[in-house]
Amino acid sequence: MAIEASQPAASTLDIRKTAMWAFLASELMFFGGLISTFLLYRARTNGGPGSEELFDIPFTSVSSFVLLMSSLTMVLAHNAWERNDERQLRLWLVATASLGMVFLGGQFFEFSTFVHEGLKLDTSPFGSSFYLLTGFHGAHVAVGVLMLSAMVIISYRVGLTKARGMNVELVALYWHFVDIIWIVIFTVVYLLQV
Amino acid sequence: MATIVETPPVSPAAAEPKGGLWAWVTSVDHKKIGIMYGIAAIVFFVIGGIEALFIRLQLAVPDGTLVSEDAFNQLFTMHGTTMVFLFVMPIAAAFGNYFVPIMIGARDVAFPRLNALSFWLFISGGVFISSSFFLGGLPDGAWVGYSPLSAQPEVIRMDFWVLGLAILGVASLLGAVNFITTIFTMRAPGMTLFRMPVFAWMQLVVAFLLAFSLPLVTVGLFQVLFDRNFGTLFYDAASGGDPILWQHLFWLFGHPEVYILILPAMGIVSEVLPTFSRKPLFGYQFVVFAGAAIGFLGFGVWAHHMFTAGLGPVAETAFGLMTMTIAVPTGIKIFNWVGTMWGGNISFPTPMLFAIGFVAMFTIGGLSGVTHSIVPADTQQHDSYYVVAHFHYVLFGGAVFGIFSGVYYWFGKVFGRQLNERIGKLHFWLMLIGFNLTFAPMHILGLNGMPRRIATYGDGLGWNYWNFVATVGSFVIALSILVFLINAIRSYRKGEPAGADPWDGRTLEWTTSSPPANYNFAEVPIVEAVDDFWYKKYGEDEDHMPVRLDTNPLDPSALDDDGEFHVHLPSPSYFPILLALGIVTVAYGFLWIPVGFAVMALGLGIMLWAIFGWALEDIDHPMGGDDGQGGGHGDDDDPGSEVSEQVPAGIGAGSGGGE
Amino acid sequence: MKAGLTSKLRRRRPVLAGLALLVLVLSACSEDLPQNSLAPASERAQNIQDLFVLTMIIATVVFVLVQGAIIYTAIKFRRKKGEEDRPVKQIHGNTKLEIAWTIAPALILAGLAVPTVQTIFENAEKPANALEITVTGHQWWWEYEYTDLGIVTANEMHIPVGQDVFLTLQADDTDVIHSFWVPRLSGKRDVVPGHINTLTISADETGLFLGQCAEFCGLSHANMRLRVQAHEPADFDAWAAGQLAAANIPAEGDSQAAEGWELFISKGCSACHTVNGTEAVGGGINPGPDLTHFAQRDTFAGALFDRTEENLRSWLANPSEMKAMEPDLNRGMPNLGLSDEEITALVAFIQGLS
Amino acid sequence: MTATTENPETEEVQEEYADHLSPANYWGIALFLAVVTAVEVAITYIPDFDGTVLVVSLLVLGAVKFLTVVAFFMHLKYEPFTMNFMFYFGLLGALALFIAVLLAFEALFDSF
Repeated sequence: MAIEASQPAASTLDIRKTAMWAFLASELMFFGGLISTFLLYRARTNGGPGSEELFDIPFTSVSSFVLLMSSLTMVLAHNAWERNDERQLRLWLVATASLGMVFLGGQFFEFSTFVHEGLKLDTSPFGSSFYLLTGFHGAHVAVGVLMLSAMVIISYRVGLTKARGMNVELVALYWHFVDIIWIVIFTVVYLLQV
Repeated sequence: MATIVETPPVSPAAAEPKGGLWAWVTSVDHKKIGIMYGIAAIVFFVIGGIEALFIRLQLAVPDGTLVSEDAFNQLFTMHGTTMVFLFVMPIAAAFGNYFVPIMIGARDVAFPRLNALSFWLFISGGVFISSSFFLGGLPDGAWVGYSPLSAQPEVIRMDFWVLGLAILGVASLLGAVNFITTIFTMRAPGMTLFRMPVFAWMQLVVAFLLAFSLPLVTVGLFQVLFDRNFGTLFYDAASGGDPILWQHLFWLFGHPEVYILILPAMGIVSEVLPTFSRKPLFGYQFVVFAGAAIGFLGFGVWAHHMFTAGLGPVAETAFGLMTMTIAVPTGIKIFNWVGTMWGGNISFPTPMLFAIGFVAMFTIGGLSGVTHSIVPADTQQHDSYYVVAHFHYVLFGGAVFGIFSGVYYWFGKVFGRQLNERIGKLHFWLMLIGFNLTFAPMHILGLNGMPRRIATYGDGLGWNYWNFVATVGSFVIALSILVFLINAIRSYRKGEPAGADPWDGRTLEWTTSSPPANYNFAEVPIVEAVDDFWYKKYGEDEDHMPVRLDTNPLDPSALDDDGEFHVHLPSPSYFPILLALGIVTVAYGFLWIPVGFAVMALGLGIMLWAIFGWALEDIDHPMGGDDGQGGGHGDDDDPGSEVSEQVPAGIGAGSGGGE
Repeated sequence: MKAGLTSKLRRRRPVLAGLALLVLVLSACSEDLPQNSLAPASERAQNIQDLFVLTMIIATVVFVLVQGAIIYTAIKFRRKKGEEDRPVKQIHGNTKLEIAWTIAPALILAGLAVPTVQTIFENAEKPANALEITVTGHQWWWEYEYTDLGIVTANEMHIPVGQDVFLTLQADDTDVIHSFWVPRLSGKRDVVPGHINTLTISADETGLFLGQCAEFCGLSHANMRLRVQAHEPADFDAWAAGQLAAANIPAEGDSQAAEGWELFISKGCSACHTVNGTEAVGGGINPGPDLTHFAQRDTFAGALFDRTEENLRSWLANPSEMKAMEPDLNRGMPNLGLSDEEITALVAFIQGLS
Repeated sequence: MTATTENPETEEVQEEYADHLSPANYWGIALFLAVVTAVEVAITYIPDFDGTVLVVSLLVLGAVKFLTVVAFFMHLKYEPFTMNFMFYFGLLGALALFIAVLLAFEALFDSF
């Protein structure tokens, strides 16, 4: 039958990675909206403190670096998973989750200092948009940490061999996405505003 | 998830085709979910219609006193919200769910449980918003929820609206991701993108529009929600907030939304016209590209909803011109539809009547749309009844006529019995007359200076006559809907059996039995052309005349011999509905903080239970359906098991076959 | 016989439909249309009208062509008795045609674009030596401040014929979005908290021009009407002079008006309503119209009611019953629980504010 | 064919790019990213290096980091066209839309 002729190469698309990328594309729009809201309100401090007074670039640089490195540990975990190296996989997963938690700790510290210095959710449009943006990013990081922890548990319970679906891959994609969003936030929201 | 190892001949869900209530609630079968979407949408359609009748009765005479201003504002807000988010979108999802997988030769969508979650979230959101009726009044900030009006925190009503829309947004987003994945990865062998039925194409475009536009309004919704509840200042002009930002965020979503509503109907019509003209769709690729172009341009014209907001002449010019360009691909579609009928052997059963009605009525809406792109003229038409007339010609004359065309076209395939033709024709003519009687006068009213969303109007403004006519018309429409409901119930009971291929159809769904077996295809079809089924039935001689081939290309499931087909299907799951329940519980709790914290905790508990249950249903794939809420980040992982068995399909290797 | 009749009717169906339509349209007896955007009474409104008519002509042509094509096709190629399987040529498309009907509309639209852009910029220009009025939208009434003349009034705008009037549109920060629309004088323009919009209107003829708020602004959106009275320049100056005169405050005494004036202060009316040159400074968190020359107006409450004795009485008795408002949310006139005597006195007073 | 045929292609694809990059590569990329970040921070402290120059260079450096992570850590470079299309389409779309919005507010160029 002439199917071979009329039938091009079968779809090489992995179903769940395709879904993940579609979802991440949609998330780009979400953070795009939050970031541009911040850019619109960046100078509207309503008498409250503004970015110049508040932002502590050295501190934020460190936490940015932490998140950046968590991407490294994540990709190493993914690499270990592809090599079916369960031990390495767990190691790097734990490392990634820990770095994520360090970042969250840093964000918590930053928020509390800002609040202490007089920038609250209801201080100014600047404050509102800053907290909404960084808050939603933080929420994404937290969700990522949860997923990573889940992966570790699974890994101990049943193992995460290649045959067992592609969860490491999906979590990795999600985690890196959270990282690239922070790359943008760090540049546009922090560095460009001081 | 049933493991792949020992596969029952036919999975539990498959065992009972109809099944009891539980079978429906836990179903992950795209066809069952599609039917549920359809029925729920029709119910909301009736509700929204009743709201519309109240509106028309109030406006039938000047200084109407049937309802109070307060009630009126609730009525038109919910009429818009219901029709857009709870009728047209879900019923398009109903057709998409039921037919896209079959049309592309798949056995289900990529993520069946995620699909069920989308549906139950839609139900939750719809019930959530509507329940405000018993809890302090329906939302009353208009369906566009303009801030700062919607951010005025006195009444709880707009919280229902904001949270409800957020939930519906998540539902649609998950659905969109699901459909993108399904169409990209699960097409049958040989079903290249350019052999897909136009309906599947339009659903793909819609899925992308949803994926890219919903997050934008979600941002705005969160801002309003926080303004109302946590004292943020996004829309508080007193402290430097800017109400116009909401209009941008809303219309960045809201305009693509218009195409989200109309493109599925265009897809349906593009299937119906060829079938009943016994000719292929004229300019298949152009119709597809035009659809994609409409979707793409749809993102560039949002500000034409803001021509009176004071954007300044430069922006107004830019968006005016962008808006004009949309008329071009729209025209292409209309011309191609006429070209499809041209030279055909045209029969006029009800689906065809509605399809032609669509083309005719939508053309009117398109033309009045052009007058909106003429910015100065729009400053007169904006927020007047002229606009109301325009978008009803697009969304009623367009979307709704297209939808009913689909209902009459596919009813037999879905329920095994055809809708009655005589009653159907009565339905069509009543609706066509009632529709024009209602909305054509609104053009005049708007140009005569009647603003929309007014609960009363003074006598002596010259609006009395046409308002009365419109009210009469609206009841003719109501009558036509009644006729339809009677027809549907009657035909479902004792309509004439449809058979596999009642219309001598062109696309894969007609190769299956009516209703299709729950595994859709006993043998995954191998596709060689656009309108593959037609070309398996008919050849073409040298002067392009169709020649009946003596083949029987029906799927074995449609044939009499009921053989055992070893098809593994995803087993039912009650975790999707549980997760939806948890999310909506959290939403209810949110409304009555701090007391609500207890409720929210309960909801979170349910959510966790659902998520872990979901995950552990298939130990291979933990943390299923993670965080459905929030920005709508539900990176779900449905087991690959039921999908990996799908025979992979060709990916867009260019030129459509068949030509 | 009966069958014959029905078949005759069936054949005549289009004719009957046409007749029905004709009757429908004709019986739209020419009521007068004070808010008709198609009856422009100003240069800018005329520009818009011309543009709209041009578009409509083109649209009508396209409409006739497309609908004609649909109907013609449906009739000419309809399936007749017994040709269920009449084979028809399987045409898949025609690239030339596609290109044609892609380019043709594009050209038409390009043609339309030129005058459109011109008009956009023309209507946006700030006119020279215009009368300047600052319009403030409130839930649910309009406030006008003649910046050069120092006049403040509400709902009823008075303008000289033939002179451009440059409106500065604004709303209080705590208010919502409204839209100023007098169809015969110009298109509408939104009134947005935190934004300053502008709009130029003018009237080529004397007379009364009606309008109303066109952006949904909450409970009483429908009752936020306005009117523009165009005078000959001389009459306008007379009106302005009248507005600038001192408020007519009754002298001490036991006249009802005097009693009303005391109530006006004691009942707290003066907290929201201004009466120029008196202790009634108004403003406040829930500002009401300036009443300095209330008796010079024809209407009140968002140009909703005629300024008649009984209207005013029932208004003072229970405002929210006459016009939906939310005084408890500082939107609109509260019910002060006045006795009949008090009402009589207050009405006497405000009716005296000529 | 029967319905329960496994999908061999998918597996192959995974193998295909599994060993595109070694851990060593990843460390290298991470080092590169760290350096870029350091440069970003550093230039904000150079006194007479500001204004448009600073803004542009910061945006460029940020974009470099962004794309590096996407291409290599997320392997998008090695994924089929469809995934690249979806992501970059969304990315460009987001950029275009929000530049337009900020322009409409005349708030784009004073954003930095």
